[in-house]
Amino acid sequence: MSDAAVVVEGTAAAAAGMAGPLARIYGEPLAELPHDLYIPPDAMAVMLDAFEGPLDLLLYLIRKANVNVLDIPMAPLTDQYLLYVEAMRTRNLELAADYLVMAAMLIEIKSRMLLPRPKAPAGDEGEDPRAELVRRLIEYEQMKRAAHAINELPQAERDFDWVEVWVEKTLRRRLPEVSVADLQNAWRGILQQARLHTHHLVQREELSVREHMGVILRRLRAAGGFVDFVDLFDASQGAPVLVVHFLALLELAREHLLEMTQAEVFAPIYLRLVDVRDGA
Amino acid sequence: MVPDKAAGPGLPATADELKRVLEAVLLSAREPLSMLELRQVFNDEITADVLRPLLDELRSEWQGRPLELLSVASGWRFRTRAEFMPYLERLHPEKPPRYSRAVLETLAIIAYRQPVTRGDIEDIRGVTVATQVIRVLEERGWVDVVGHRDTPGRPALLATTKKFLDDLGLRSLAELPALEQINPSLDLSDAQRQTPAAG
Amino acid sequence: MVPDKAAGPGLPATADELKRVLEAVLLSAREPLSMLELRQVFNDEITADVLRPLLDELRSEWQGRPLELLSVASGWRFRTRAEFMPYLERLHPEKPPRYSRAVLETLAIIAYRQPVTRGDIEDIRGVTVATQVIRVLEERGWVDVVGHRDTPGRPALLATTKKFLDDLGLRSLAELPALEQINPSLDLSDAQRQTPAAG
Repeated sequence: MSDAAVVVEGTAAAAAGMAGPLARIYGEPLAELPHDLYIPPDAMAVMLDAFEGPLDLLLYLIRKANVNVLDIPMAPLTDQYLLYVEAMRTRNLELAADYLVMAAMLIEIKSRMLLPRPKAPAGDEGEDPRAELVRRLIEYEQMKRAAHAINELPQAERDFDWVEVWVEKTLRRRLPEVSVADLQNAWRGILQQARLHTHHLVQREELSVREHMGVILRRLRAAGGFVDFVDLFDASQGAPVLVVHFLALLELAREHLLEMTQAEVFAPIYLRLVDVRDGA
Repeated sequence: MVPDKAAGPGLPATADELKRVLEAVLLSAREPLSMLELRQVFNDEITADVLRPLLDELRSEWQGRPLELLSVASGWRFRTRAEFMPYLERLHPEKPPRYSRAVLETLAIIAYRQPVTRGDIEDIRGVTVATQVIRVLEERGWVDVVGHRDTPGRPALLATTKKFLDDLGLRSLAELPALEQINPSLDLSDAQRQTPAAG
Repeated sequence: MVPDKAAGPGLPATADELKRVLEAVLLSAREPLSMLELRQVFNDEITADVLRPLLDELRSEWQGRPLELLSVASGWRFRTRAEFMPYLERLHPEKPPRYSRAVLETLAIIAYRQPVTRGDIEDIRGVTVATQVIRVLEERGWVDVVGHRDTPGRPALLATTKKFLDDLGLRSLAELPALEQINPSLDLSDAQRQTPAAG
């Protein structure tokens, strides 16, 4: 801590409408309040609303007087602070307990400053009674500035909007998905309902035939319901396919879904859709 | 162009600046913006006659890009193009819709017993089959009419299509799982070889 | 190979197509999208190493345009540039939240000293902290209770949320403005400039 006298300059005097005298305050008690710490009572009510609490008020008084936080002149500061608190009381402002607690703390520090400081053993200076107050003032000021810095950052809704372009869900109609297992389950459901699950049979072969039945019917329809038997078979598909295809043909005939006609032996065999026969 | 925060911005000086403001406003709006609201953005100092061609230009600028600028009943708005929906859906997977039991059972019967008439399906299910049920399957392209049975009324014969196989990832009907036989009398192919299942 | 229906579309073939999908998804997302979610858009078949440079390219492409692609705590998201806010505000009848000094100082203490109890905040500020002040921050989703200190009364420990970082355009707390070293004898004009407006 510096032993040099602190010069309190009246830089803020203009705001208070006062001439700014220089005041030597360190080391000797002040006879009267420095003018630069003085705020006209009319302005006080407005100002007190602007303070966030005793630390904020103290910081204001200190900064206004341009004194070193590390070497606060306790007597004038305390006097000024008490003047505010007293003014608040007389104006029936609701006096926050926080301000009173701080007043007590300031008075205590001020009185300890008057006592000789106990020497620390290692030759260090003894603990300054103001140390805790200074620590709190510095920490508070740091947070005050951090709050200001945070407030300066671009903030959603205040300084920018998030972009969220409209998505029209109905643009893509989602169709139900069906799996093979769904079909199997559906079939089981039918069975259960019919209570007909008497025996279990594998029907792979039959399904192939049924698939080819559909293929043949489609071919016939595409050809206008009338097709030459040999045109129905594609030898390149291999014997198993040809056999299934032929079985499908017989099955269709058996189910009267098509007719096979042959004018005479060895003449071409024609297949005809029965439902086209009548010109449907 | 850094407008004064307190006084509000002046008007953009050029048509391009106007367009950029329109773009910013439309991209961040949660609702379609009417011409009235768009004019409000410029303190009603720009007329609709000036803004309209700019909106058209903006729409052209976005051609071929992931969004499209639309003029809908309540105003103008950007919309994500349909082709990107599948990607978006992966972020918010929704339960896929399901077909009703009636549709699934009808489809199963057509798949396993084709070609069948609606009457066949009703016989097997034991209930009337609503026209709507078959229409759903036809519209999906999974089922079509392959002929008519030569019985009174000449009912349509239904079968599954190639699309049905494709959509279910099957190469042929033979890949459908074997199933339990239902009833010999309903089996239209009792001439077929039938092998009892091992288990 | 039969395409699996449930899997949706295949992967975009080119880097440019990938970028267009990223753009579409980011423009229409309701929240910032994390790298995990962005990968999910491509069925986890594109690595973060591929996507990251594409995101950077996308950000460059939007330079000088009304939106900017931002990387925040929860991921990537487009936002409007600050210069357009005055225009956007004309459409929002409701005023954006502006916080009082009490709220801002409380927020700063929670942000820089977290996790803290209400008592810690009161110690630093030297005044009682109104419940309302903390509620404002909680309702904005910027602050929440992350635990309780094991002292009498088990006071709640407050910390800032991901949304706080997102809304301030930050990726982590490390990106908060550095705490100022307090010069013990700053002059008055400086001190006044640093005082946030009371509100």
